[in-house]
Amino acid sequence: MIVVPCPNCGPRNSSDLRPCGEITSRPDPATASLSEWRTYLYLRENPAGWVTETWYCRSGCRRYFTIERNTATNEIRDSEVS
Amino acid sequence: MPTSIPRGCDRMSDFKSPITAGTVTAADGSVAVADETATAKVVVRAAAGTAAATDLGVGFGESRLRADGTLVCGTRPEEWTLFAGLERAGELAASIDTTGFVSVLDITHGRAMIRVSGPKAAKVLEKVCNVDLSDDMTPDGAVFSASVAKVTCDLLRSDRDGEPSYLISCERSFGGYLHAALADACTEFGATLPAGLGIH
Amino acid sequence: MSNLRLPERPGEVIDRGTPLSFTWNGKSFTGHRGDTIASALTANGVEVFARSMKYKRKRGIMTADHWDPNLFVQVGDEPNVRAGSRRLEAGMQVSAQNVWPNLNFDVGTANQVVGRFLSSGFYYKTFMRPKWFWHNVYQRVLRKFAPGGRIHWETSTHGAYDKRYAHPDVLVAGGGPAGMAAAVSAAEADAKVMLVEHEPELGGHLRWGDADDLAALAELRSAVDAHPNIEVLLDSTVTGRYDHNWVAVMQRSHDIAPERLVKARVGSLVVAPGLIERPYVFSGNDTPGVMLSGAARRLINLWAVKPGSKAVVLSANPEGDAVIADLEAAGVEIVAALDARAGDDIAEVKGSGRVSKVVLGDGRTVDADLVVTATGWTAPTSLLNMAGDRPVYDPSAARYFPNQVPDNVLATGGITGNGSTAELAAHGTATGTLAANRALRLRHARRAAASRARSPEGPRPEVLEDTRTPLARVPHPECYLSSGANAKKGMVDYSEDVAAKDLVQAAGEGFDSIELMKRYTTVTMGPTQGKLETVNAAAVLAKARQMEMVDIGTTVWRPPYAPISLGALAGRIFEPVRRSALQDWHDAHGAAPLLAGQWVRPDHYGDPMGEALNVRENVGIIDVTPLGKLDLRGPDVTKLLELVYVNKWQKLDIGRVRYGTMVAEDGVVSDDGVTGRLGEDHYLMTTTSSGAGAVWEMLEDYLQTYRPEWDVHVTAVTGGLTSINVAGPKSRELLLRLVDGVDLSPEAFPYFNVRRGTVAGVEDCIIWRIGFTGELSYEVHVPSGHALHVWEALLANGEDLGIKPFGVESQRILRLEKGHYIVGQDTDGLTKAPSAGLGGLVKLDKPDTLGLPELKAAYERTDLPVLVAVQPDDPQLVPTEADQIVDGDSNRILGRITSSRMSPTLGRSVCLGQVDPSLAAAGTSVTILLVDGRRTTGTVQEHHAHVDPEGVRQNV
Amino acid sequence: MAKHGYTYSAGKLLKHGLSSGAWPRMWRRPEARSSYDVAIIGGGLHGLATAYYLAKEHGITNVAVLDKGYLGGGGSGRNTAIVRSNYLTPEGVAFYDRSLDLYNTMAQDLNLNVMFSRRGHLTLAHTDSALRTMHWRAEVNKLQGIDSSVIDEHEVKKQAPSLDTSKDTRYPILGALYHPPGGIVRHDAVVWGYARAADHLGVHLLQETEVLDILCEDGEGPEGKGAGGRVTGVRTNRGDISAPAVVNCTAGWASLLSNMAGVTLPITTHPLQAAVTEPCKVFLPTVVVSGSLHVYVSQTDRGELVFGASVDPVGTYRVNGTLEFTEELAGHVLELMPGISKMRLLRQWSGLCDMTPDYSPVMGTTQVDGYFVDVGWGTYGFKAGPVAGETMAETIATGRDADLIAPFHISRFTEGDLVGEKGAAAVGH
Repeated sequence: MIVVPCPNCGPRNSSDLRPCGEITSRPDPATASLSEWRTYLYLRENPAGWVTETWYCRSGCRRYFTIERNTATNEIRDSEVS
Repeated sequence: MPTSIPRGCDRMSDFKSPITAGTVTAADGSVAVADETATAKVVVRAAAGTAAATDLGVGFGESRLRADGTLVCGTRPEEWTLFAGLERAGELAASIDTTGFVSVLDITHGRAMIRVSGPKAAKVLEKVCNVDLSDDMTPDGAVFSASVAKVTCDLLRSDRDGEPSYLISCERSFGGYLHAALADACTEFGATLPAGLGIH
Repeated sequence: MSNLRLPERPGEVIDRGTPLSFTWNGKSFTGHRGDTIASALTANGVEVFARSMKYKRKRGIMTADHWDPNLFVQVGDEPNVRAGSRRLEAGMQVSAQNVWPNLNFDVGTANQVVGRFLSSGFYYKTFMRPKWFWHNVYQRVLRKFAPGGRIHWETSTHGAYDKRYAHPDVLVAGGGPAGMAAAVSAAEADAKVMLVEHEPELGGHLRWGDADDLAALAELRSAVDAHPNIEVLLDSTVTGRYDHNWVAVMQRSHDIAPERLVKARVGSLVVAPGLIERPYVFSGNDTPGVMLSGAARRLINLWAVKPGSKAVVLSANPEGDAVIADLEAAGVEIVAALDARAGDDIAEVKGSGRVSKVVLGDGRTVDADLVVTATGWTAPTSLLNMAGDRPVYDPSAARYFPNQVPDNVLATGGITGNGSTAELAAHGTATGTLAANRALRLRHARRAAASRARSPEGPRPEVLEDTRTPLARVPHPECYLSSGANAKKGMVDYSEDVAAKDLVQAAGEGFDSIELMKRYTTVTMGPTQGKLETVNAAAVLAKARQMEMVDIGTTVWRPPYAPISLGALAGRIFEPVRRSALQDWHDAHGAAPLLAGQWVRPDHYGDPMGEALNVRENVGIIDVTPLGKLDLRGPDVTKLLELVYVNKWQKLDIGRVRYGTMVAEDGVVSDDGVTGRLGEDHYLMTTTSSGAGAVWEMLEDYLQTYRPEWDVHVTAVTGGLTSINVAGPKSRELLLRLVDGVDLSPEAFPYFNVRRGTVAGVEDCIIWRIGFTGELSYEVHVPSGHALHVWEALLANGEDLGIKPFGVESQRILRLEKGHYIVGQDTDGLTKAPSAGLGGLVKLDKPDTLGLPELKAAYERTDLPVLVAVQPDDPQLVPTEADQIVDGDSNRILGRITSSRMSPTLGRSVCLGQVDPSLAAAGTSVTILLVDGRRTTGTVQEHHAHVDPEGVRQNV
Repeated sequence: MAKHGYTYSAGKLLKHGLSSGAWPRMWRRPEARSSYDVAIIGGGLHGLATAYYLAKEHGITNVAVLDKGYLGGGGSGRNTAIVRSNYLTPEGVAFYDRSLDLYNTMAQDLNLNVMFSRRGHLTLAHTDSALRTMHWRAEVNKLQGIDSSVIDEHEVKKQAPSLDTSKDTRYPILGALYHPPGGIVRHDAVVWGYARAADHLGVHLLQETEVLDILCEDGEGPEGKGAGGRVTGVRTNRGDISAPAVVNCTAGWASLLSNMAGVTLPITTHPLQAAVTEPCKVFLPTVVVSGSLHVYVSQTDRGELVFGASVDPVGTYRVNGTLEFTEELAGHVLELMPGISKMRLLRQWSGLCDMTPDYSPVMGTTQVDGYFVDVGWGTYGFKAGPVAGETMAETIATGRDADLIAPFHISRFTEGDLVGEKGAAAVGH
């Protein structure tokens, strides 16, 4: 049970939040080609190291926020609370 | 045609809580779990800088008791919940300055509310809630949301007469379950459950 | 049986005034309070406790503690009880468990004779031909040999287990001298401390030590007891350390439960487990009467039990020297005191059922009934492993030491080095201070970060440097494998019956890394999980490969450190249940409960077909509260609706309602519902019951991360509004009797409109003219505190109209008659919008909507399946949902039935199904494969609706 | 069987028992060559099976299998060893059915007893919708000749008497999908069987050889990687190895390796955890799976219960496991079998799963010539190992995607249709 530092609620157990994965950038759906769109939908860098990811504070403030987490160690960058 | 049309529905006396069991108390009085659903609850969403946000006067995580007896809780960023006597819901809602991007919603019927109080209140809660309830992390007046027995709840530490006390509110439909789960947590401290009340 | 109880010992833990009677294999015995099962039986002269797993060898006491591999017994209906640590209780029914037919005679001993053929992995190399032999014979025999206790199904159930959370600044794992000292110093530095001790008392090895040890123990104990900041958990084990110092503690013998799991978020974890004594590998080393020095000392000093009468002692360290003194004090004759440091050795032990002769390293053979070895230590680095450490072997001290641990984990005591009690305590004290400093710095940061917390007073504590003087590493001989000629017959893993020779063989076959060797031989995989055997296994491998121990590595110690009952892990099982304000009424009126996600719902009240027909003929009411309801406010709601629904949402007048379908970004149908406009900037959205939570989170996601500039407030109001659908040709007539403030006439309140009004005297109700049943119907949303009043008023006032409540099953029938699809039933994880028959609803010319590129692509395709209504040609035949639609007599799949019911309205079966586009045209005959293998035919209908396709009934 | 192999038999066991003579090595520790025809990254079940079938079926023996650790140290040794073929989609059924066939004869084919225990596989349904999905699977299965049917709770009780099939539980058992051919296999033995057989056919098994880079030329990306390029070899911690064909069989680490070739995958890595109890006398004859309760369980012939669940929600390369996994697992198992609450959990462990959006693998050729993938197995890798090896070997040998794996080509994520296995995959073990 890792500790996720919610910018509002402070350090919280990860079970209180929902992980939303690697941060993605949504292309303009009006102009995006199907291939660009599917790259956004499906392809992921999936690094073993630092990744910027989104979390949703489901049991707390109900805010989406991003953190930087090292997927090889679960260390969270610049967080002194976890 | 029917003989009578029950037009009368008294807001106060006809109000039904989802919690049907009475207060559960430890034999030595060290903890009690009581239904306080019959409370007016109004949620205010107000962007920073609006008059409403300024008037409410407390930040996220804090609470204060207004002179008129209304409890104002900073439930989330840019979100407040106001509690008062059941009859005051309309008045509470009307008291908010809605200039700017502000919404006011009466959630009296949408939330069940339970008070856990007594010297062992924190001991009971720490069986079902993973948040650190020590005095420095969660002092009197602290407002937070957390999972309690796997239900997302809004919590307020609201001590009475120097005795720890927590007000816990959840989505109404979970009310009966949550009350049973909290009552069950009291059994370690000597509470006896009323017949039929249990989590299994 | 003899009485081996000694006169009173200074440190004994038994209460001689409280005898406890119990049974062992059906015979009555007496022990004392404070005894373990094993100490009580040993005091009564019992020597054999179990049979080994593979060869069924007799086994006796070995370590006399929790890790003893030979002391697994059945106690009542509890299997695999550790007799070495489980305290005796009056009336316990204890029995040997891995025996057949009994402990003294076990037919499996035949395996000893053929043992030479049962080498490592022998089963991989045979029983391959003929194939049936493996399945039908050998596998069954193998199962008969499964070790372990027995489940008593007639009495066993998930009983009273429990859990709690804790947030100590410092958690000390291990209550020996270093751990106690660490707890005290951390508490004195203002940290909240939890001190966890595996045994029933604090003290560690001091408890079975000499007078000086006992005096030091008393002093340390009183310091712990005196400090209010220390919570002591005895008979409790730290079983795991997980990321971010999430620590599991299993607390045994708590009043509320036999085992309670404490989950602690710990600032600093102090690991002070001491050391585990290591067995010595020689031929016969598993004969009853061979035990470790710790076992002998514990038996004598804690429980006042004489472990034998004539002893051979092999000592490589001061603890081994101390055992000689204890044995002599207990009246045991020392036949040979062998000093491993001087090159003495044990070559072989002989005896069956009990040691009888010992062949010494110098070739002499002596008579003895007890062999005590003190040949070194295993550092239980499990918790450090879990914190990422890979301990390193030090050949000069003949054991592993911690290497690199994260800042929030600190090791102290014997696991880090040797020392006098004072030195161990001093190291503990320094460690406790350091642990407190780190934990309080963390607490300071956490307080500053949490909005609810009181702001920290004063500055953050300065970082305290780690200036601890490391404990010494006293030289110790590397005693692993005896020099005796038959030494490789000696056991390395007692619980798995793996001998040294098995490991040598495995290495020769290519299983020459410790992990592969483990998997091939199962060494370290038994119930002791390597605590006794892992270092010996590495030593044997090193010798076989002629490598240094340092280069061998060890297997990874995985959690839990000590096994935890499933009951304790489960604790009380919390399964939240949601109930509408009317569910009590449904229960009281005979509704069959339906579990739908977390909700309990009325499935029907006894006659779903009749209830459905009543809706067509009169009026029915159904509780549809679980329907997701989201209150949307703000000037930008329309933009949000445009984004998340496939259709257009401009120009929805106040009081109007529109149906919308949602697709995900991949174009797959994800949810649907209606949304009504209640005010200028105020909408109410409904979602499916199961999708309510996900839709809410999805709206917040796009509002917060994609369009933060939009002003929309989303509030979930599902449970606050009890939703009652009033459906049927007489629904208007009924509502006319109860509704105030709303003109219910069809002109003033047409289909797909919404109004606010008073129902049965309840203000602030929302009335929708919508429905899923195809009838004239109104959905009334009532503030839930008054819902029962409205429900009962509807029933009372509709009595003369023939009103009946109906449940979910009737609603399923009615909606299927109308051809309304259900997301997730008639659609699946690949159903894109065109397949659902949304036709013109989807607007591809919007600038932005979820999944737009996928929608555009989908609409260009002609090969996607199509949702159609199907009627079986045999009207009385109701296909099973998910029956496949196939290509004639072939097995080619062309679709499937997604919904199927008997229609009470039409008196025939009606279906929805997904079919290949070639079958989608009205009038097409399709072949349906039934569950029983028969094939039948059905006809594709022109409309989804089987009943009233023009929608006349709902529009009246 | 093999060119220079050593055949195991009862007779050999007798001979070695009497003489106490040493058994031969199961595989060599060869020195690496500077070039191979095929370099397979990942010495687990898939990599070894691919090597074996390349050598056996296609005569391609100049093959290296490279592993950064020891053979079978990844998912192959960490799964719960369940095999079955009752998938939801026709593509899936055909594929796993072939795999089950290969498991059936594996002991004889590889001359190593992999201890296939064909004991039946129950997928419990606790809701109407689950029951509907079971029917769907059963019907698709039957049409493809797979023994699979829906049974009611009474029949469930007969198959697994320890289950609580009463009606008053929170999640009553309404029925189950029953699949008699399913069962469990000794997973390590499968790895060793393929390793031994491949070694005997001349394949080089290079343990402790970590691939640091995949070497490419002519591609549109940096260093000649990416679409349009071709593979020339791999860089390892023991030097460069040239190879015109490089195969990625690295499961949880698939993305890291594939990024080295400039091919981004539709994969995220999540741990899948498992646990085992202390042994008790055998009482559970079948494999039991509950999708709603996110748990699957079987009892080994040694009496241990082996448990698994669904993948962890938080993506990570950590394999140290979590406490919450064991808590949820125990809670769910006790809902199914309240009688075992006194059994103790002995050990937990974790493996890495390469999860795809449609719970189906990514197999075959890629946009980089000579770079093949056999990844995206998620939680199904063990079941598929033999057939994955067979079809990948065919694909590598012919340069053309084998028919059985054509639906799993990487291009479906940019051009075509996803495979519909996700519908039944909540916990599809």
